[in-house]
Amino acid sequence: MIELTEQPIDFNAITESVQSNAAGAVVLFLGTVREFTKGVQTDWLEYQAYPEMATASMSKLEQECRDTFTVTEIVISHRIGALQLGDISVAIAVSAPHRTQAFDAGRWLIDTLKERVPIWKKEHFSDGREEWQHPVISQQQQQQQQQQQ
Amino acid sequence: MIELTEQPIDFNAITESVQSNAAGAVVLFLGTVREFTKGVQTDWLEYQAYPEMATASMSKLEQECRDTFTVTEIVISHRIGALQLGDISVAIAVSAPHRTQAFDAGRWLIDTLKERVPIWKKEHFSDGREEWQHPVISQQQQQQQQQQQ
Amino acid sequence: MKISVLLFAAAREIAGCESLAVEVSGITTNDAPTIGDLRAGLLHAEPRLAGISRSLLWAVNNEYANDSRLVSESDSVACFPPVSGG
Amino acid sequence: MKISVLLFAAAREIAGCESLAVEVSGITTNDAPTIGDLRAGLLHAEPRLAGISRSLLWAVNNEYANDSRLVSESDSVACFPPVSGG
Repeated sequence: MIELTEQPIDFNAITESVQSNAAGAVVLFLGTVREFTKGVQTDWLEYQAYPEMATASMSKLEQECRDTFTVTEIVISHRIGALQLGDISVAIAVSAPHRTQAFDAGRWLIDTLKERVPIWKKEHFSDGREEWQHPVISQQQQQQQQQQQ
Repeated sequence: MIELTEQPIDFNAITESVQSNAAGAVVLFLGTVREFTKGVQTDWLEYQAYPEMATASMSKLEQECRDTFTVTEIVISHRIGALQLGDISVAIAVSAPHRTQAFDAGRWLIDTLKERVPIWKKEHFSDGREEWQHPVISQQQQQQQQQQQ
Repeated sequence: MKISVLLFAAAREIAGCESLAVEVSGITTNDAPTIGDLRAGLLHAEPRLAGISRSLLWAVNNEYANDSRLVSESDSVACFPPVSGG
Repeated sequence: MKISVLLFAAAREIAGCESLAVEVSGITTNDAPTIGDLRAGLLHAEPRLAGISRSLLWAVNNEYANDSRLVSESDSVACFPPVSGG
């Protein structure tokens, strides 16, 4: 089951929904809004999605995960809009007969979601600055900075 | 925080207790009572602990985990007594600044708990048989059986 | 041919709008245009995107698309910076 | 010297009790006994444990102990099969 929502993520309901007598293990991952990143203080975060493609992409993730790992149930929920410190931005819950598969699947899902699903995060820092986060642009900038040195 | 309890495990409260503005990731692992193991149907499970050593051992796990991984909060809760299908036998919750550390720590904790903490599981099968589970004995038996073949 | 391009995140912010109508044609009159053609047309329509244009990703009908992908007016086309969800 | 040995899981079930008082002494009269001595003494006190005795683990004061570990009457000693929690 996949979900893109502007409401707070109910990880309790999500976890219960993947529990099953066929499973011996449940792994839940939560991404939460951290206050400090590399010494810079975050005030709040804004998440924007390309909704049609994001839900299509998350559905594909779920299917690819089922094809790759031996899992019982999968839930992927991503929140968009304004998030405060400590809020949950993403929840991924996986149940599986055995724990190795539950851990591997959970990790693959969040790693791959962050690579593929068209959602963007804008940092609103405590000093008033704001900045869209774009991993690859940052890497290019870092490389350019290194070349200039 | 570590806990050995005869009561149902409240994973919701456990997960909330590790959430922190210092953390960007939470990983929750639940071990649950699976109905079928290698085609044999389980009716219920009995967990027995050596309580003093189990709590001492779980406390050492928590400390060793903090020394090895960059984590924010850790909760380890193991249930003992009679457990029915679907019940949670163990919950491990870890929060960390980054997800890699939360996953690595959670996995290390459950793997190491299963190796070290003096708790035993007795299977009560649907066909009336009952059997204490002892991983190493089973391996020896398997080796003996293989040698006999 | 005019193709509407949805914009997201920094691309949306720089352009100041959620989508842009981009004028584009193939190399010859009968050719369908490609994403590569659209990339050039987008910069013509909104020169301020030049600073990030090399890192912009494209999608056609909810799938990532490279520069050689053909597009038509009935496709849903979007353009955005590398993703940063999670 | 008599040392009380706590039993768990299959060891408890086979012995039919939660702990056994095991008579044990060191190699010489002045030597403190070891876990190795206790292992032998336990089998003497409860021969039915012979079937699993090679796989039984020992703990002294809540720490795993090998056969060379010295024990005294004030120690908490336990004996059990490989663990299977989680």
